[in-house]
Amino acid sequence: MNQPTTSLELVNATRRFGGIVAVNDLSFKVPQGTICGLIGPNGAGKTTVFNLISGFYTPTSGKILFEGEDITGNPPHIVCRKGIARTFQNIRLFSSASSLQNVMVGAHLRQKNPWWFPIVPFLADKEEKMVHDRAHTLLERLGLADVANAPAGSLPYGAQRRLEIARALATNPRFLLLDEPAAGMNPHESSDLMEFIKNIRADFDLTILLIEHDMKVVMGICSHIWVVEYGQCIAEGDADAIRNNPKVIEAYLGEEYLQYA
Amino acid sequence: MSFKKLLAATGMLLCMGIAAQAAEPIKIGVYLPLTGQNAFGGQLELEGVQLAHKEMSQVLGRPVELVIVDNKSDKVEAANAVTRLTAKDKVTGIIGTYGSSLAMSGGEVAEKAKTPVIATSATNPLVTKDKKYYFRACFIDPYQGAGAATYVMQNLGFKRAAVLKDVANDYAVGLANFFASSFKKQGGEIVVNLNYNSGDQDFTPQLTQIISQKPDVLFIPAYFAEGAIIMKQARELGATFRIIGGDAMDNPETVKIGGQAVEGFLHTTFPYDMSMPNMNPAAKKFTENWKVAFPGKDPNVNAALGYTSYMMFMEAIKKANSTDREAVTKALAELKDFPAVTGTLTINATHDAEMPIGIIEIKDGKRVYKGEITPKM
Amino acid sequence: MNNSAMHRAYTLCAVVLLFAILFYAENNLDTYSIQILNLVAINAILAVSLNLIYGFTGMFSLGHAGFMAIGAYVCTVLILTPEQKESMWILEAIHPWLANLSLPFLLAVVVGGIAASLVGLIIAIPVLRLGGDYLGIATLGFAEIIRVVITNAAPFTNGSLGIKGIPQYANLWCNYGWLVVTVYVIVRLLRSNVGNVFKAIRDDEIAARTMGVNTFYYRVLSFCVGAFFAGVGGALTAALISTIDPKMFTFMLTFNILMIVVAGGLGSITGSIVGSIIITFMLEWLRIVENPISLGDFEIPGIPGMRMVIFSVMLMCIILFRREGLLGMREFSWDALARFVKNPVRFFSRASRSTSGASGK
Amino acid sequence: MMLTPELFIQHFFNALALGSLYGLIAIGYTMVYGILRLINFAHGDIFMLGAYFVFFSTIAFMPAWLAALLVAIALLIMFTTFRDKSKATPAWYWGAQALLLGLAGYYGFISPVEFQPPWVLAVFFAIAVTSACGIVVDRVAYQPLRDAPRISALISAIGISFLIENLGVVVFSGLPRAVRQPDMLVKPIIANISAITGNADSVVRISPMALIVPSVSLLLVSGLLWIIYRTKPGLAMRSISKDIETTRLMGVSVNKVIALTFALGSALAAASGIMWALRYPQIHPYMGVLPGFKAFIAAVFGGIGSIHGAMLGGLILGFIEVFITATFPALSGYRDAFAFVLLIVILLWKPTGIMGARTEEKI
Repeated sequence: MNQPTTSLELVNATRRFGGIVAVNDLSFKVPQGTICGLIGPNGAGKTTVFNLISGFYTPTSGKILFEGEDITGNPPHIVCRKGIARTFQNIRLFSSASSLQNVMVGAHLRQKNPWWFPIVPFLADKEEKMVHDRAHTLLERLGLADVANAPAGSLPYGAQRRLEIARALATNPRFLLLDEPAAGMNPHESSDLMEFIKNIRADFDLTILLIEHDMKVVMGICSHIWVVEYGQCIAEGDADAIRNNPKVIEAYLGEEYLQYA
Repeated sequence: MSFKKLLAATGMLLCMGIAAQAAEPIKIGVYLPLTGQNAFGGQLELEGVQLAHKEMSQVLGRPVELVIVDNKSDKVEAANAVTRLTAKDKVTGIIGTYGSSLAMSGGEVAEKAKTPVIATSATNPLVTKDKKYYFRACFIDPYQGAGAATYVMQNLGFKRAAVLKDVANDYAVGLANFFASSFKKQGGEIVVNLNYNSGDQDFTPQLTQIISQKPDVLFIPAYFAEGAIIMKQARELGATFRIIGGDAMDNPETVKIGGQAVEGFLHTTFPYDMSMPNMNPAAKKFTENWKVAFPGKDPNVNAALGYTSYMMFMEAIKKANSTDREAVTKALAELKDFPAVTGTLTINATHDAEMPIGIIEIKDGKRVYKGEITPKM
Repeated sequence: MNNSAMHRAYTLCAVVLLFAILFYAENNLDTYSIQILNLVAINAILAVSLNLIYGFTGMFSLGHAGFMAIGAYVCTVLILTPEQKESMWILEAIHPWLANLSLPFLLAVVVGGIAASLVGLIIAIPVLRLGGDYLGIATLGFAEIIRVVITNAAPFTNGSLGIKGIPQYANLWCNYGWLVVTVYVIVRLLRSNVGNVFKAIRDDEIAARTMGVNTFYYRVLSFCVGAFFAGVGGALTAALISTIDPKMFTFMLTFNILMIVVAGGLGSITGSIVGSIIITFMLEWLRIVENPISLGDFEIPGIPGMRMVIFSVMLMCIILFRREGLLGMREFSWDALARFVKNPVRFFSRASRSTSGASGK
Repeated sequence: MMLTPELFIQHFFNALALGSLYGLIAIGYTMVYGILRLINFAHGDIFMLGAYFVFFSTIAFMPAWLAALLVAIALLIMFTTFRDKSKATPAWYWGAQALLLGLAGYYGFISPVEFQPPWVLAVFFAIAVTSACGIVVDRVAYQPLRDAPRISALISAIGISFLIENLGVVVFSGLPRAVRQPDMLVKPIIANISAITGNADSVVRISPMALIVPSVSLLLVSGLLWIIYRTKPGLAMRSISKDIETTRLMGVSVNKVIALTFALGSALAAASGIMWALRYPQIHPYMGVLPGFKAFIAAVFGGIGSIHGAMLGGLILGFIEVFITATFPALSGYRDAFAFVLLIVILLWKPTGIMGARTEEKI
């Protein structure tokens, strides 16, 4: 098997907030076309890593490379245009807009028209229809077509999660960051979610990096996992390697548990 | 027989018709700033109008009804007010307003509605410029500015003047400019010309500057309250020069606010003051009636102008013997030697009331009418 | 699809009907009523433009009076004849650049709007980085600076003397024409994906940025479009009132427009229009309380200033008890109208349950 | 233009007095903002009320019964706001209420006299009533909107501000009124500064108010800092400004502490209103608007939420206004714009102000 090409790479990324080091000299490579996981206890700096990648924070030092290109310090909307989309730990939908409109916002990057085209009758109709149809198709594929016109804020929780992913997919990403997609789901729902993530990865030809606390999900779909504690990577490897790594168990469950076991 | 009866009946009906018409009041609109920043002037003038109305509440055998609208010291409201008066209340004429910018805003509307208006104390020349229907019971700022300059120059012999004005106030800016140009024309020197903004209450930086330039006299075209504070702060800072102001300083409050600091202050005004010697009969009557109607308040020039404006309308309606707006306008334009509180009043070609300028000095906390001056323009 | 073509036809009919009403009004109403109708139109233009900035894009801007001032002054200077200008600038001569400029009114209004929008752009670039109340205060600051500059730049603006005798071109046709243009442009923008992006920025700016939205660009865009129509509104005000001076464009003016927007409903164009009708009429109607009222022999004297007190109290009540405004985020739509005609009771019971009804006009 | 030493000293004291007044008002803004994240637009109008109350109690020969009634209402509002409902009401509370109402009744109906209270009494009267007004503003306009979006509360703030101004026009009339200044405050202090200039007749004249204002301000601010850093309610205030929810969970009556904040801020506004009226002796219902805006800018400049910052910001604004006007007389017409330019510069350069702490938005 050939060495797989790297999609996203962090090179010695560090982020400080005042005296606190949220991410400390973190390096990893996400291979193209895989689903990888980022785990660690609460407050370990996982979401900060996502914020560094998606451009909300600039690393204090270090670099972020996407498909070989240095995207360090790019603002979020540029990062998105380069092909990285994300979801949020606490769902951030445009709650007063309909599901369809939410997805259309994601699809707006495909529009080439200047802003004033819609004012002139018929001038923008073609493109508007294109965006509309694209958004609708996405909703259909994610099983949300019947709630297309419902306000996003009124959807059930699981649908909101899916809608957030649909919205992210509408930006046409090659790389998707999922921040705790299974949070708040029961075991049945989360196993559905695993299938769903696998499917979209294949359908949209994505590379996915996810943060997750639900170990069943992480172990079930991630081909490679990094464990972060205090902003540092303490272990990496595939699911089995992580499961048996004493450092990971210690980080998660404390030393006592280790002795007990 | 039946014919006679018919005639009598018709005659009776006609008489009744006339009687009914006679009972129908003549409406005179009043738009004045009763609230907002010009409220102090507007309320005084309204009292003058109301006093005059009480005195002469009938003309041509018909009662006169005042329709009072507050223009809130706001130009949009002023235009609204005049629109309302002309269109909804269908007034014969309008009195108002204090504040030239308000008058100009209302004037445009009145001009279109072909309704005569008498400005009480709008002294900006633009108010009646190219207007057929706008008149005023007062003189204009270039004339007043020249009056102040002439008095300072000729009567007091000062050559160095300073100016401190509210740059956001059209009255102040206009008057200051007319004073300065007239003063310079007469050979004087404006040593320093400083600004402040409406609402400012701390004038010490400007005054300190002015004091350091050592002028003979400071011209402050301010409203009374601001003017009094300027004088207070000037005296506190050790200013020794004389200070002169314009008609907007003519208010009993000036002395109350300023106290000791306004001692020796001069200002130009319309030729009426309760302290003036040899008052004309109209002025005497006004003063006496005022004291009956408002026992707690001194008669003042703003009220006198409100009073005069109303009386001018009555005179014009009488002369025209009609309440037709055109006829009243014509009568107003031809008004000549009308015995008013502010002297014998004649409306000139630009619709201004021609009158001399009164000079008042504050002495021992009292207003002293120093006399009158008629500047050469 | 067929449905939307029908709706378009309905809307066109409604516009024709509006102008028919105007035609009737112009010939049958007195000047006072016409003046109020004119103010309704101008207030609606201003409210809709502020709603675009605040209600739809979520930028709390208190700078509307400043944009109006720019529009009013630019338009005025362009429509006055050289002779008028010479006679008006009595203290300081008019700047030679402006002395001989002259444009037809409609063009001057557009130029006024563009000028306001350019100033909006200059303001937006530094200020729109701020959020929430800071943005409000900064825009308020800019509006005040604009006013102070206008007061002091006498060769261009005639300073505090203001400009009088502006030809009254802003008649019913002109004002309502501009209102239709304003509503058309803004509704078209809002119903396109650009509008979705605006609303996305309002709802969650961070999520919008993740979606690749250049939020700064879109905020500036919304701000400038809003400023353009504010400038147009200012120009029309000038040509309606016929005199302008810097004191007209104080925070009070912004406040009145903000209140129309809030009362009508943030994020509802329909609300802004309804709000401007109600508030403009109410402000006129409330004049009653300041006039003396006679009940037989007993006369209640008018209390000056009472009108604004009642007005403020009413607005406070709206803010406190109906925060979302009269219409919330609902819009007028032909579908909703049809539902209403069919079953009014059900219409209202449904409407009260969901605040976001069908969108569009 | 060059400033001579005389001019400099004179301007210095003018600036000091103006700056302290801005600072005192700014503290009210900064306290409320620190706790509620709300720009209390009505604060400038509270300042105006302070000036009016002192005016009425000293100049207008307010009937004693009205004065007593107002104080009684003010104290009633304060007592009911701060009374510890978990404990039995102390007897002295009812005693005080009864005494005040009795006084009000006696003067009002049995022996209605007009009296002019001495200055000290008048000042306390004005401060008490103004503080109560501050609490009422909070109750009416802000408390119902505690859980609403911040901008709703801000709009409510603008609304209540306009309401107070318009009420002021109706109740006090729109006429500006002159404030009687005690003679001792008018006579300027003349100091010979030949030691500095070497010129025998170089004299500076300083208004006593220009010295009194900064001293009183210093005193008041020290008192406030003592309350905030050395007392239990002060601790509660600081804790609310950090995290309102947690403080509530700790069993602190949040609304009471907020009311106290409004009372303290309004008391300072009243104090500055009184001093303002004595230094610039003309009052009108709109007098609070411009100083209010400027003081808010001073608060932002100093770093909103910081008391020291507010005072410092006020002083800096005062100095900027006075010295730019003094050094560049040609710019005197732009004076009101200085504050706004300063605001925009600080917002762009350092939005947290010179003494404010930086906070990151959580994503």
